[in-house]
Amino acid sequence: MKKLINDPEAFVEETLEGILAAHPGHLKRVPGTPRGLMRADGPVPGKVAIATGGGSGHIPVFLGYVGPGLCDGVSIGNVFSSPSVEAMVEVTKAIHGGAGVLYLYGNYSGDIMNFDMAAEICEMEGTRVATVRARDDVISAPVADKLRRRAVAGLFFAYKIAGARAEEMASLEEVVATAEKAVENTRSMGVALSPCTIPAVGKPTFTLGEDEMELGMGIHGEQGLERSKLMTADEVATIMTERVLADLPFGSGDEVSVLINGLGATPPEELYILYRRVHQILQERNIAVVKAFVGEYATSMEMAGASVSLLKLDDELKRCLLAPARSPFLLQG
Amino acid sequence: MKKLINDPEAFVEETLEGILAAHPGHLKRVPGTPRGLMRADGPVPGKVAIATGGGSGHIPVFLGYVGPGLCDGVSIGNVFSSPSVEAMVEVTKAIHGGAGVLYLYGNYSGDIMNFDMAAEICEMEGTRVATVRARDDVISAPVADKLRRRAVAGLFFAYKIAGARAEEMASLEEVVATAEKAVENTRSMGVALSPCTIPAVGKPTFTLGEDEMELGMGIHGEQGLERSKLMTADEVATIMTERVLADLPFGSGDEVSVLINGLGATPPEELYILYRRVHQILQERNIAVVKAFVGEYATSMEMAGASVSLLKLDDELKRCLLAPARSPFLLQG
Amino acid sequence: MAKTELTLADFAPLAAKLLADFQGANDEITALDQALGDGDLGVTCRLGLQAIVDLPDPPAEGLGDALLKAGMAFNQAGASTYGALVATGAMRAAKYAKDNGLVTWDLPAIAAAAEAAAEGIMQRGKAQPGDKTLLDALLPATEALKSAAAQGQTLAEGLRAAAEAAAAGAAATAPWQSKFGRAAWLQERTIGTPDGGATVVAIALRSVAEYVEQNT
Amino acid sequence: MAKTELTLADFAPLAAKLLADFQGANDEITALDQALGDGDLGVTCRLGLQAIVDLPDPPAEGLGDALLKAGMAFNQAGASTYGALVATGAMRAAKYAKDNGLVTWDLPAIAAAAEAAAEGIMQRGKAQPGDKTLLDALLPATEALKSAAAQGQTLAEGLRAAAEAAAAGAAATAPWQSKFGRAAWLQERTIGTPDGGATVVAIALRSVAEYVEQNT
Ligand SMILES: Nc1ncnc2c1ncn2[C@@H]1O[C@H](COP(=O)(O)OP(=O)(O)O)[C@@H](O)[C@H]1O
Ligand SMILES: Nc1ncnc2c1ncn2[C@@H]1O[C@H](COP(=O)(O)OP(=O)(O)O)[C@@H](O)[C@H]1O
Ligand SMILES: [Mg+2]
Ligand SMILES: [Mg+2]
Ligand SMILES: [Mg+2]
Ligand SMILES: [Mg+2]
Repeated sequence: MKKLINDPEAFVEETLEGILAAHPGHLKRVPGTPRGLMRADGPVPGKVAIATGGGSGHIPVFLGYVGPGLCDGVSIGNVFSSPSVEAMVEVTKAIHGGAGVLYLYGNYSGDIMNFDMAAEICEMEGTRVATVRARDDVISAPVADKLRRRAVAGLFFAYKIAGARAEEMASLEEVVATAEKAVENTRSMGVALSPCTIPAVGKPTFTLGEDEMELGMGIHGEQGLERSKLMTADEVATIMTERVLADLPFGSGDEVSVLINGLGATPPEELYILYRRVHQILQERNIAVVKAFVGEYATSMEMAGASVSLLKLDDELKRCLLAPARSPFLLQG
Repeated sequence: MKKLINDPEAFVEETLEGILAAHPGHLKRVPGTPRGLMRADGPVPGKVAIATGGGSGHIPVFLGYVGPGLCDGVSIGNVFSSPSVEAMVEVTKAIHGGAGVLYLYGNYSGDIMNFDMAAEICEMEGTRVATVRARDDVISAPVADKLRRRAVAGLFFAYKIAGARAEEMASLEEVVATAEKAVENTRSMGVALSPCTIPAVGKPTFTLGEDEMELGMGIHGEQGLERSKLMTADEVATIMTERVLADLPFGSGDEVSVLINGLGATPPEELYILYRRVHQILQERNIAVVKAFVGEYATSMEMAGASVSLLKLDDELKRCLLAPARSPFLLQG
Repeated sequence: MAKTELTLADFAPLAAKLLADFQGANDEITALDQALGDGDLGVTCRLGLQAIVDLPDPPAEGLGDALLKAGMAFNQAGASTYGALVATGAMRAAKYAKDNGLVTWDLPAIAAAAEAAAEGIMQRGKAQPGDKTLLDALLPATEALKSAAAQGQTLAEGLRAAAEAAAAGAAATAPWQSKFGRAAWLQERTIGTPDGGATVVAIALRSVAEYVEQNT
Repeated sequence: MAKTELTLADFAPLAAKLLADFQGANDEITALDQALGDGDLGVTCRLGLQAIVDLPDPPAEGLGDALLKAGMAFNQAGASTYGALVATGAMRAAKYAKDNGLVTWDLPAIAAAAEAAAEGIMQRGKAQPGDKTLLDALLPATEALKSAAAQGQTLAEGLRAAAEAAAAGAAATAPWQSKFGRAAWLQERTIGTPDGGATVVAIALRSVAEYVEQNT
């Protein structure tokens, strides 16, 4: 795969430099680490601060969701690797507004181990830290084992909801409860049509035949459910949507938000062709779409493919979903 | 190239169905044609209406720029082909708010011939129609022949500026003058790393070797300046920026807006690595960036590559650039 | 018996033959427009001809009127540079037929209508002979039709001569540099490949000539 | 003379040898983590070891303290599941050294420190032997170190036995199903490929054993 990059080992640093240069009104660096960013107007006194973080290579995940109505800060790892404990600790210190910090991130063991170490350090220093992990990918474990599932694009809903709840000046316990509810009510499934290449590795994480696709692919090129022949958009959308619907389950009369996420190389046209079918299925099942998001919300660099995420709404989740939010990648309200 | 589609001949219709289903609050169909969309709250009485249009396969160009502060309506062609005269006429009728209609689109002969025919028909029916065509690609003709240049991603600036000017309730002549100024002050250059495939054709428009790139590529896979060995992001950014700067020319003390546009498959990380270098060059030349846009603003389906566009600002252009705008693809202010 | 003119009865079978022939020529046309343009010309021809074949009712007011409707339908389904030029040419040919009260078209009428079409296309597109456009096939074909008509050749002979002139004209564009349309941006890089639009004219005329020969 | 212990003087050359060996093993490690994970494990090891080699000052308080700093540096530059587990293991080994006033490390000390490290890693990661993780190389290696120490073998012999036990342990994971980390999501599809993290342990121990042999 051809990339427009310089030194592969400088990939993350140069990306951050570019983002900071492009969006000075939105983001600033966290002091004491090259791998931390926070909202330009932070810390916000009295507000629960939300820290996220994870590996690079998924923009707008994670740093694209830092801003009012979203997260307060982010620590940034190497491509597909966890941020360092040091970066996490500095971010926590910088964004803390006195009301505690929520660590909100994807259920990946590298992130978990490092965030847990950071939490221990920060709590020793007197900062209240709580943790909520997104785990929306239905393919990654059976429903009985859902706490072990990995996060994919549905993490976006957790950011949007928790960020809005924190902006309401809710307490740490309240923000945790709302974030947990959002996580519990989100389900996703993805498909990949082509691999991606970690710049420092230089060769693709997996290979797919010219007429193959991988159902249930994760956002790091982890394999999924099964390899199959390339299907039509309608067939793929149907498989993903039915699997997602059955898992929660979603049912007649539910109100939902839908996210059709592009993994990187899949054009917007194709995402809308997928959405068309998802929307049809939801209409057939008498499930109402309150808001649809279609675009690149969690990428895997140049991977081709897409995922379907559904969030089941109640009054609180709906209010938080529709609340304003502002980042270089998401502007709402 | 693998695509997530159904029947290739239904590509455009199904994309439109998906977009309308996803964004009912933003867009609605124009009566009398399957290939016209307009802002959901249009027509706006007393406002100059802006109609655009062009071939499919470039989302968010064109239909992504329909909404308050942008265009009022769009006619949609087959992939990389002009919309029909019939669609253009219906869109013109539907969006006309009594203050005349500006046809604002890219300088492509298919679009020109068809929009010109539509304008003749609409004028016969008593609607005042004016035309402004974007032509920002510096590679497509020498500066002496700049009226023959094609449009690439810089068309975005024309939409943003003209849309804001029309929203100020300026007259048709005033909107035309401002739009022309935006076009005249915009310059772009692109690079492609991989081809794209028209769904109904089924094979790529061109081929590139594993270590090759095409400098000066257009957004339909038209060849550009020259084929060369793959370079680093810094080298590519430098070539494109210097060529663009020299063309207007842009100089010390200028204020500009920058657009780094991804053609489809190039990840956001790489676009920011490009922006980093562009920003450095502008700083070295004492050119101030008032606002930077980095992302997919004009795509060529799954083509890998990017372009750099610069818009030189004066007070009026700056005011229009920063004015609010609202579409499913662009939300500002 | 040798066919001497085209009538409204020829419209539907001729359209069907053109569509079939362009389905066969699709890859060749696509490749040419991919080389010098954006690759949609084959799709445009197929969609445009399909729309003509699908026209709801056999148009009633003669071949001229049918041609007008066909041109509009072509450019509605296959809107593009080419579609607009085809529609313009059809409109002018129809106008010639109307102004001259044509019901059936013999070789002199076809030659005159083709000349009217070419003039319209030149006005709409501003291109000149030698600019490496469809005109470089259409203009020699028109000349061939005129001189065949002047020499009293049969319809089949005239159309065959026109098809050959168009093919030769299209082939001759290869060493030239494109001056119009998308190809113009490629400047010197257009040298060496024949123009797609001119090739389309040659294919269309060959199809019409074959139709007349087969129905003679 | 046979080397009987590791001291602070060994830290820098050993780190350099590990980095060189992991550069050589990069493709093998990457391929394993691509098969069962996300493909970053080779990068993680290279960046982590480079950070150790780049540590500013030779740490002053003995090998235990050096190990602690190395673990932190590894997981700062190569933060990840693996990095966190390496850091945790290093922290526990350092704690063992501190609690026992170790300055230089002979084979029994190394065996005991390795056992402390393995315990820490099990606490942090919650995995058990047989779950197809790095433990399936580390635990047999620890056992080998302990029995070599009990039998009074030389440092070189003990480390060689540990490296071989780790390599055998890593190879033995191939037919198992992964139960932890990213690989667990692949469920049955992990069967047939050995665990990357276990392989890393084997490569590291081979490198240490070679270092001692070469410096004997
Ligand atoms: N101004 C013009 N006058 C006559 N023919 C033209 C002109 N511009 C382009 N053409 C013809 O149109 C052909 C391309 O048609 P088409 O593929 O529809 O163009 P596009 O895709 O650029 O809209 C060219 O091969 C050429 O023969
Ligand atoms: N809970 C765990 N306990 C022990 N080892 C683990 C655990 N989870 C993963 N591992 C080891 O870590 C290796 C993967 O490390 P790494 O590539 O850093 O993971 P990731 O990229 O998923 O963060 C696996 O091969 C396995 O040996
Ligand atoms: Mg990883
Ligand atoms: Mg075209
Ligand atoms: Mg074309
Ligand atoms: Mg890994």
